[in-house]
Amino acid sequence: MFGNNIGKTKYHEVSNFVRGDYEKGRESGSPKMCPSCKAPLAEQDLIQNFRVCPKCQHHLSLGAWERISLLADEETFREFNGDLSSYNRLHFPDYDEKLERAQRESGLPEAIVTGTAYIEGYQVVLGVMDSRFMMSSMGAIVGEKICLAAERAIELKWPLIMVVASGGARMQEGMVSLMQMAKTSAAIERLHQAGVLYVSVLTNPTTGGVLASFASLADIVVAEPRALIGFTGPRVIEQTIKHKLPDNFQKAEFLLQHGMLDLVVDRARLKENLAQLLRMHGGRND
Amino acid sequence: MFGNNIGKTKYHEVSNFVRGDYEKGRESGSPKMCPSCKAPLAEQDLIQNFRVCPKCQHHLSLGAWERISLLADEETFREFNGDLSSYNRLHFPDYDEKLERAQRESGLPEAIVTGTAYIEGYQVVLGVMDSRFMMSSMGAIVGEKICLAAERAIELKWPLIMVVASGGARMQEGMVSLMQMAKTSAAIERLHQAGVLYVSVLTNPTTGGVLASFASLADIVVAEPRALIGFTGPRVIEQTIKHKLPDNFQKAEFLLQHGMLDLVVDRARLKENLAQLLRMHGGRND
Amino acid sequence: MTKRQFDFENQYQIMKQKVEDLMEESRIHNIDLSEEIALLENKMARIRESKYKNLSPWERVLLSRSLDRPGAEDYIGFLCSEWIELHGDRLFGDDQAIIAGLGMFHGMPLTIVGHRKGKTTNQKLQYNFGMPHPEGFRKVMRLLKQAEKFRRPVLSFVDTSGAFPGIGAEERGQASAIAETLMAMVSVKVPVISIVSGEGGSGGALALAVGDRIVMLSNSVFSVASPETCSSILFKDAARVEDMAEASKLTAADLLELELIDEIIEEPVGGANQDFENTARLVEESILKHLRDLNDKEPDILVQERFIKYRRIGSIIQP
Amino acid sequence: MTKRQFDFENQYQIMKQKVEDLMEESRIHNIDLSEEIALLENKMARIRESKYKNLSPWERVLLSRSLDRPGAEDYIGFLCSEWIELHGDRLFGDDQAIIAGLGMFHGMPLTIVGHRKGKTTNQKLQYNFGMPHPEGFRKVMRLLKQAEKFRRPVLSFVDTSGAFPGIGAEERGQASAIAETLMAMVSVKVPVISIVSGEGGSGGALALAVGDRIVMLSNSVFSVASPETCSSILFKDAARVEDMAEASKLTAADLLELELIDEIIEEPVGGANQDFENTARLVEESILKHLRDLNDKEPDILVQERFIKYRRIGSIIQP
Ligand SMILES: [Zn+2]
Ligand SMILES: [Zn+2]
Repeated sequence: MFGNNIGKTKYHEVSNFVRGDYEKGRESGSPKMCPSCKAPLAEQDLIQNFRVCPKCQHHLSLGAWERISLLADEETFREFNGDLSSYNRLHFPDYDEKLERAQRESGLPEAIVTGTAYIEGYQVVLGVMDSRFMMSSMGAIVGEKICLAAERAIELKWPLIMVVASGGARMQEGMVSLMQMAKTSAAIERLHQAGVLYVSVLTNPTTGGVLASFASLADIVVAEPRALIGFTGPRVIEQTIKHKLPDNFQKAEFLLQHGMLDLVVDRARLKENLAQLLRMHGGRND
Repeated sequence: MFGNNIGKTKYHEVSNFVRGDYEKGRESGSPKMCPSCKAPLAEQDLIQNFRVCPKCQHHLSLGAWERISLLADEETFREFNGDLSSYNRLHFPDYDEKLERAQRESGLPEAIVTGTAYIEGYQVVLGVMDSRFMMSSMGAIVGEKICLAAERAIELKWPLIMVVASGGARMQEGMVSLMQMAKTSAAIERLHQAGVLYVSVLTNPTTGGVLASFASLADIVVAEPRALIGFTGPRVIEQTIKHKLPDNFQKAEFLLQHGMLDLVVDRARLKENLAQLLRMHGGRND
Repeated sequence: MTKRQFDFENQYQIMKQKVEDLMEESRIHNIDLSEEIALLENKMARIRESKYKNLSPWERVLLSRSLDRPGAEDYIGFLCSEWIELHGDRLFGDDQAIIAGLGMFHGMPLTIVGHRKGKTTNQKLQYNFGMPHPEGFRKVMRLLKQAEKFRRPVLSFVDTSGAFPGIGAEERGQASAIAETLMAMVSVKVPVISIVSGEGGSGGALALAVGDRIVMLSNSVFSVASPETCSSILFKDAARVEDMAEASKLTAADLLELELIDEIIEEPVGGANQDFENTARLVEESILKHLRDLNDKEPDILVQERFIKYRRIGSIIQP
Repeated sequence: MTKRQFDFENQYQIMKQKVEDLMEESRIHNIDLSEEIALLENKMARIRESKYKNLSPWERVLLSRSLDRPGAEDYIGFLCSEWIELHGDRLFGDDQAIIAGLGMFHGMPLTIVGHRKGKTTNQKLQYNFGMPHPEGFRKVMRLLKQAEKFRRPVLSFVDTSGAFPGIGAEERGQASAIAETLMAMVSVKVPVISIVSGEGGSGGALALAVGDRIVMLSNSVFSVASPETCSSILFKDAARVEDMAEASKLTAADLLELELIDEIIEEPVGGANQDFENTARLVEESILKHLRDLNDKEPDILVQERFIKYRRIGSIIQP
């Protein structure tokens, strides 16, 4: 009767997921042990479990293409604007090198991948941020790709799903970066006007100007368990207030309690929960 | 340069007010001493000061017609719907007697007086509640007169000023009374749609269903100093939580601090502050 | 002494048990009383039926408050093939006294909100006995906006003794939250159907009850103040609760006569408390019927008719 | 050592005092140095003028943060014949880090909002050094709605080191409040003019700066993060603040070149800090000019143009 038993599911159900080209998605550097429970982690187990610790369910970071494999039905993801990459428009020291290294290490031109996809048969526009790329900070091109995705969603009348991770603004792009907050918020405002569904999925970590713009403006805001979500990072707050913060501060569960989230969803359940939300919003399942 | 030095004015400036037929407004029962500072009060001083204690500035209750004399320019108030009065529609025990006594003692047909007026030359629709009439509880006729006033304001495109005092719903009218909350809120919603200014002035006490409907829905919410303003009365809260409440709890200044009010205004300054608000909203001063 | 619990059903069950004991006894002793016992049982059933048809207003108050009274979660579970609870007001907290989310009803997505009292002690504490804070009302407003964006009808379940009387609730604007919810409800451009399923207490109940249709279960009540409050405030006499329940006209039948509600769903014998399935089926039919009616209307007409519905209550003008 | 205070003006005043002492001395001793001293004073004035024309980005950062920098209250006092401060978010509190209200400007009512840092120690504490909590942003949103209802242009003053980094601010949704303010600002159907009068720091500044026109005083700055933050985060080296102030392109001149702002108001010699009246007069002229421009536009066109203004920043498409 009830489709909603979020948070109660054991992870082994992941075997039901469609895998697609997930096996190729080995690009995430894998720690030797779980950062949470210190259990040793085998690469194969991690891939199997979409980078969730099989022992304590700690959700490790997922690369953009891994995430797409997790969410999109097999072979349905069509990237757009995949050729866009950033340049050092302010001639900011070291930015060229950092961009180059990020591209080399992640294999991505920028910190976000956008495209169209099907999720359990429902058409969506999907954007996925990848924190390996300069902590997925939002420069002009990240902002641009988000706006273009929102505009594609409006054009197609397909829901927009944004899987978010970010350290905030990209300081190396100065005010051009800050202004992406206004620009993406404006694009989302148009999406709301057009009556198009927008779901954001906040993953670890989602902070700063990204949280304080498009990521918080979704109709439904979902987060992964224990994800750090906050405007100001905990270290800066600790420096300001000069004492230590409680362990759960700015964690997904904390935000849920404080009214900032709709749902906290295990990675194993994410796809089916998104599909349910799409169905509830009249998504077409052809 | 600044017109806004609210709360800093000594009361003796009241001598500048236009008096109108205020001298007739002796109907409020006058205590022999100030309930706040216990200073003896002479009737003449009270009238002179619009029922503000000359010693401690405590604001005593003001009758509807006294309030109108305080606010409306001389001879400008034109009452409408002054003939409406309530009847015991549910045949509720003792209600007939209570209505009759309230009418006799207050000289009013119901707990609210509505009409058009000028305030420093600005046209307004003005409603004033009188707590001597069954604690100015909101039955069908009080709700009706509020709606009719709002509708007159829409029709004339004149701002609506509601001077509120109330113990809440009128229990003797059962659900008909409760439904006035929905009815008045609906009328105010139309006022907002029509772009008409609405200012509410909360006086001691403003509680229950009146605060939880039209009184809180104004563009600008003003209160008199130290007025008790709350949804649930302090006694009921004390019974529930089983300890005493701080002295300033639910006082106007407390609500201002908690973001629920725009301004706390001394009675001596009320007329000029309302006039200023009217001017700021393009009020016509002919 | 005034009763403080609805105990008829309990007494009835004890009686019934005694009759069964008697039957057992007679069988052991081989005395054939079957005919007499059948008559007895028949009579008892008729008494029960008649009792439930003729509950006093105060008894209905007690029944509506009973722990076994089905709540929003129960109806949602029965009515919806899928359900997602959504959380938070995006301002301060997530008030669990109000359940809110999306439900799939006969293939149609609905925004559903309702008071939630809880059954176990833990739940009752967690849900604050169904008494909302401002956050609850603000969660409702947030979902009303989305209902409008997605043109999704709204279904509400009303069952609360009232908004919570506490310091935090007052500090964070209980009155303002209720007032704004009333205004949001009355102007939302989608159909709103309100089911008063239990205890409709004061402004905290009304905030969720401003529907295009107000439907009451026959043993639910809706009042401006509880009979206890009326008798202690108006008569300084806590013993007058039964009088007050009568005088306040808080039963579904009274409120229909006063034209304040639109429909009564007659609960089966034993009430929704004893026969949830049949009650829920009637609720389902009622919602379907009203949705059919309301879904066809242009949004502007819908809102205009809703405005008139409330504007005319206790009005001197007849629009 | 990197300077942490703008001290040129102080040094200049000390020098000036010394010259005056010399003049006095020479008068006493009846030695006529007036010609030489006039030359000296002339030279000094030119040095001062040149200094203020050629302040380094970091010096502008310091100047924009100086205690004697005029703030929103000062401009409001100069510009408005009447002023009413309005309070509260109707949700939780009244954040005094943001001043908000109605001002009469050349006979035209405006909604005015701005950061407020305070001058005295008491004020600074009361206004939280101009660092808003979510309540501040929600107060702004409330007034934006009213501005729209009454078709009143909005004027904002930007001067904050940023939104407050604290537990309560995070608990009550600092990010969500800023995001929603950005969305409200960018879509409000009345003209919005933003004056960056002091320190424009990060998202907490931007939330009040999404105008149809962004006007910067020549010694104000606007940056995604303070030079201190940039140097410590990007280079783990607090000493690189001057580099970072340069590299971040945070001065009015840099931002105009980047087409991120619309106009620079050239402050008189000594800056707004030393010559408030003349600065304020220039601000007044600028606002008048932009209001004349914007007031004529249809609301839909206004909002469309504002959308494009922000949509094109760092965009691959040129609408
Ligand atoms: Zn682990
Ligand atoms: Zn006194």
